[in-house]
Amino acid sequence: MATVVHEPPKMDVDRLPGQGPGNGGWRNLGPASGDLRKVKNSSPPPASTGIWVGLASITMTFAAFTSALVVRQGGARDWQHMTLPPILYFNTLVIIASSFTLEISRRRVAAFMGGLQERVENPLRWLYITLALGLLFVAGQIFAWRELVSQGLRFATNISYSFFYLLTIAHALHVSGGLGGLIRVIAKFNKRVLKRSTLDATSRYWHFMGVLWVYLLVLLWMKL
Amino acid sequence: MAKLLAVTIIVIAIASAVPIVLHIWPLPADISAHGHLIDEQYADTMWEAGISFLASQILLAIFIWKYATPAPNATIKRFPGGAAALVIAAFVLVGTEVLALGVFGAKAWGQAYFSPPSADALPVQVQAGQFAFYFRYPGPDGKFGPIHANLISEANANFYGLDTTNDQDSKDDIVTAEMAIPVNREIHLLMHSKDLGHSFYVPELRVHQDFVPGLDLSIHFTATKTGKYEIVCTQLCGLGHYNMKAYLEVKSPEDYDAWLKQQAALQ
Amino acid sequence: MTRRYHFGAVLSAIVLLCCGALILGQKVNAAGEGSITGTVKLDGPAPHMRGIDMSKDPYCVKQHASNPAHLETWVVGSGGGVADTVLYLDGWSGAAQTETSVPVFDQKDCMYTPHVLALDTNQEFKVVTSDQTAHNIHPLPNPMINVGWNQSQPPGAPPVTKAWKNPEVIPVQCNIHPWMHGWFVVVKGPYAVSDDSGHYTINNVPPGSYTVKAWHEPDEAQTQKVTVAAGGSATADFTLKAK
Amino acid sequence: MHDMSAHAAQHGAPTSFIRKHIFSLDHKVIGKQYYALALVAVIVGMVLSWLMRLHLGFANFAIPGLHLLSKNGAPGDIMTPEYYLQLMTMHGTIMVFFVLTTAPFAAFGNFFLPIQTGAEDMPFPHFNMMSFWVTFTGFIILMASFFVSDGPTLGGWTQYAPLSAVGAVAGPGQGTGVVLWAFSIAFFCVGQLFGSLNFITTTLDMRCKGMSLMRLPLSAWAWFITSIMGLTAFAVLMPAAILLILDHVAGTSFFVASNLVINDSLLPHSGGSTLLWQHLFWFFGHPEVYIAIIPGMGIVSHILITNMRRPMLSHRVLIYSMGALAVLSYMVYGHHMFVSGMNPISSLAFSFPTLIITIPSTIIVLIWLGSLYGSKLRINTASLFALGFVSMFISGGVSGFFLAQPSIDIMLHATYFVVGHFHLVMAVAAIFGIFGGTYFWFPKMTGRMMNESLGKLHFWLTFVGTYCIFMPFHYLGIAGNVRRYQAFVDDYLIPLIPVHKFITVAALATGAAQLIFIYNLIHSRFKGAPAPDNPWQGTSLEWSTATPPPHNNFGDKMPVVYHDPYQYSVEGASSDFIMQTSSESVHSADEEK
Repeated sequence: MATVVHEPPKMDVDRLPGQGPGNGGWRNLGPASGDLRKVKNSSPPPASTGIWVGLASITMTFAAFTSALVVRQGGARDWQHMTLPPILYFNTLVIIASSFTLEISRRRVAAFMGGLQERVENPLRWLYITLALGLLFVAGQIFAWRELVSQGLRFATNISYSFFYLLTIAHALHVSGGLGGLIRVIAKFNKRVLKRSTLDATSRYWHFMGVLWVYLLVLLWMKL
Repeated sequence: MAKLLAVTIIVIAIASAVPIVLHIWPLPADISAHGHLIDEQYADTMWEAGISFLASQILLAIFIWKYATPAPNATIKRFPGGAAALVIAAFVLVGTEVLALGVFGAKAWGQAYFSPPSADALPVQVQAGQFAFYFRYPGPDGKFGPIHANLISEANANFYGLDTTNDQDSKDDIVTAEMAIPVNREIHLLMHSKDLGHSFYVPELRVHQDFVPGLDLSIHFTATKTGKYEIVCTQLCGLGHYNMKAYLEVKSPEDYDAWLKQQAALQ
Repeated sequence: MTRRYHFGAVLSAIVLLCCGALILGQKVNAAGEGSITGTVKLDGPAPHMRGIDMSKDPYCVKQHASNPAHLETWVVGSGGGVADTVLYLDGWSGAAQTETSVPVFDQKDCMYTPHVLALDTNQEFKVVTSDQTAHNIHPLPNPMINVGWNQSQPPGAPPVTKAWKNPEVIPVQCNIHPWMHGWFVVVKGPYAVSDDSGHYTINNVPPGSYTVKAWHEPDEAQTQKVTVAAGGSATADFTLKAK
Repeated sequence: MHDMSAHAAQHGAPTSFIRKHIFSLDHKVIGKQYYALALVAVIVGMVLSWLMRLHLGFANFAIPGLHLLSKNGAPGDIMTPEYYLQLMTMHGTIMVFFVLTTAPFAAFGNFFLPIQTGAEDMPFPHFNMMSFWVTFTGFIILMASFFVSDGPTLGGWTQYAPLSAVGAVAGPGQGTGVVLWAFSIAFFCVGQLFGSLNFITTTLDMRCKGMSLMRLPLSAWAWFITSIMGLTAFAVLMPAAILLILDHVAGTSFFVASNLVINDSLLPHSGGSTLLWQHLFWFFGHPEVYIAIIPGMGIVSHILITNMRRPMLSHRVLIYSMGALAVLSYMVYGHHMFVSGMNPISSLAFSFPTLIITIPSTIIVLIWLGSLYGSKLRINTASLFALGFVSMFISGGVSGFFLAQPSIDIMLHATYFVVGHFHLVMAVAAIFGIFGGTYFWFPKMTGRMMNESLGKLHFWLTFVGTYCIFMPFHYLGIAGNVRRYQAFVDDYLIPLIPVHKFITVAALATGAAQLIFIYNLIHSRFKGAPAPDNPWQGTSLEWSTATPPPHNNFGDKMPVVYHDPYQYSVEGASSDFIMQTSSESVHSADEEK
């Protein structure tokens, strides 16, 4: 969405340990001659690599669920395709909106950190809005489950409902993890100890949750 | 100690090969029409695997013998050709080897699985359940009656859940606890599982197929030697898995007909 | 010293008195109890019982070399008497557990002996094996009523002692030998099982009016009302129909 | 998401006992914790295998005191059929998950990957700590299933549905036992996902100055490749375990087909897919085999190089071959299902990559052999075990030729041939890697040397013993001996029982030899000779720091790497090895080749 603003590289060959992440990293291809002058001095902060690794494993998990759904839907005659509760479409809007608000707050935090923005309230407000939207999404999902249960459509009613509950609950749990991350970001920002890499990683995770939700919605809505 | 290790490796390698070379525990004798393809494939693979096994173990032993505890002024020697030669060797030797095995193996596999059963193949149904096989012959009408899962009752010996009062096709079905087949006649085996995953394995017949609950599969084979063999389950199905078996009797056509009549009388 | 002797003597006397009272009391009670007897017969000819092919286990085949095994759904004796019918008192409201003996459920020659085992609630019974092949005992009660189990008994294993908490008709099967099929009929109060000639006697029935219920597999049940006098005997004969 | 990287560098050495030894953030302590877990698990697994072998070799043999383990499972000390299967399932699960995955990958990887990359710690130490404790919880849950009323599950470590999914009606342990098993596996997966996350990020982002990817030692490469596999494989097994749990507790039908009848009663499920479980399981299961063995390859290469005093013929080819194994392992999983009712054409499609996977395996073996040629091989316990690994890997590997072909698999599927194959190539070979790694790295991990004489005795008994156990498995399989049988009642199997007796005796003897190792481990931990910093004259970073390494691995000065990892016997150099941190300028033919 936007350019990632890296922290300025810091490098000291003889630095003492305990003062930041490793000096090497995957960009640090050392020359054979042992001449270290050409060596690049920084690697991306581990959080930004780590988040991609984490997202990869979440992707694999949902890919496994997807393949189970495809096999189960295609192979059996007992699949009763379900009608999604309408609130899900509202929830979709909420989670997409939250991605935009998070992106706005990310930029404002960056501006604040870069000294371009003086007032802390401005980025903080957008973080709170994102958090509220996230909570609203989870509440909306809970509302959808309750609505289905009140109609007698439970986990084991039909395999399509099993998959619906399974996927939405798994997603909601992951979103809750993201909410935890957001709260952490807000707390750190309030204490002025927030790092850019934390903010970037959290926002990537959050955007991923939005994309994942849209994917799941289409998957559950489609009849294969 | 290095020399001892080298000797041990060679002794183990040769000792491992002895029972194979002497055929102490061979494949069970083949009684099927298609089995020779599998056996040939097995023999070819045994040659290639055996040579690879002995050659690499002996090389390992020789190198250990020769290069352990070198003289103090010894220098490192490079393997002639280096890594490139080895990579090429692996690709060429093993590559052709596995390609050949793959292609010929595909033929043997295709023989067993890709050809449809002939039109006059004798249909026999086998049902697997915890922990016994039951077989069904269609009787004079040549048709199997439908299975009603809710009627299955081992207590009443209605192993297939047949409704003999209402289903016309079921009336003459013959259900047996052992399997008899005529020799030199193709059998079309229809496989049905009553409860869990099981398997149908007759080593002599070179036949091995899992039962998949909810999915009825079929295989076909021809037995070429009369005799009594065992059908065993190879898919873990519970505590009685080890004792899940049935006898297979390959009979002459006359004996088979007599047997079938006798079984029909017992229904 | 003497005081101690006195104390001992008094204590012994009290104990003796108590025991005597208990024994006497029981005798008095037993004298008041009656019994219900009768015969269970089958209406019509005995149904054909299919033979059992045990060929999967050569041990079982050997055991039945001289007496071929067949289903035991209807075991009909001479004169049409039906065995393995459970007779009990419907709606028993007496003592919680009247039967205290420990009956044996034997796995013999790859069949169950007896084919039907009647039990009082919480009455212990022993499952034993006389065979040189492993069996598994797998009763399948309704999980809402009783707790099921599934346990193997290899040759030489000690007996399994179990009991059922609630009244229920529970089928039991050996999965290793799927033709092995039997029943645990768990009832409340006194019961009897008809013998090969169809006779039965329910003992220890206190005087009063009862509904005698006859149960025969798979789900045949008939009732009769009888009145038992103190120390007397009532009769209830049943005639079942094979379905 | 969670920025703990700052913490990685900032956390000072903890002082309290709990923070230092139990809930430690230090990758070295976590590595040792994993090693201890694997040690406990392997002892449990080995005892289970003794009981199984006793029962197989001597049918209805009363094992004194067995009824104390399970009243229902061993009435009168005689093992029941279900108890055999329960022990077998637990043996498989414990060994595959809690030994073969934790010891070479999680234990050694945790301890040495950060050191070999020149990092102060893993980037996310809290995740690392959770990784161990979640795995540990999984182990406890699995052990708990021994104590539920009808015992642990009997479904085998592959836990095929619907046997695993229909509940207690299918057999003892198939109710609560399976649910506990599945929870244990789900926990284990989460733990290993956390671990993999750390391993990958450490390798990519935490390397010290001058440490290019190709300068990483082979062991570090093996852990890196394994962690990528772990990330994808465990992320698939976990959802499969969740679906299995739901079939039990929520009454869903993911894996249970319609109209199944057990004990004359119709099961209340419909429409589930049996093969779905197999596909999900083996998509994890086959990579898992390589997750167990690739770290062993890396460790063994590392040990061999140090003791051959020369680098491998090609550093890169070994790395690429291990990478190829990893990639191919995802494309071959169907060879476990040749006769499972999968489309016969897909069987062929799975057969070819399976055969092709022999090429990278062969390359690896040939590189080892070719590097042995003309080397200056030193014989010590570690190198003996490494050479034993090579021998085992060859023996177990060639039987793969048979099992890769669906036509021959008709004969050998689910027989002892398969059991012999995977025990040699995956279990015993990996265990040899673990032993080798232990004898090699024990000085660095504890600061004390292990006893070499006892170590060599242990090697000889184990090497000969394992061949005596597992070679006959192949013969049994060729004769058609089906696996997972608790007794051999089939007429054609009865003549094979003497072979089983031989295997049982060999297994008991080999098992007893492991007591020497355990004694050596414990004795050397407290009474061993103090270890120097670089006892084997190695070159990689773990040998350039103190023994045992300080809390932040390298003391007050971060290492700078000037060389490829294995500069041994370099002509014109001041000694026969040049440490990676040495700034000595040399001309090496092998550098960056």
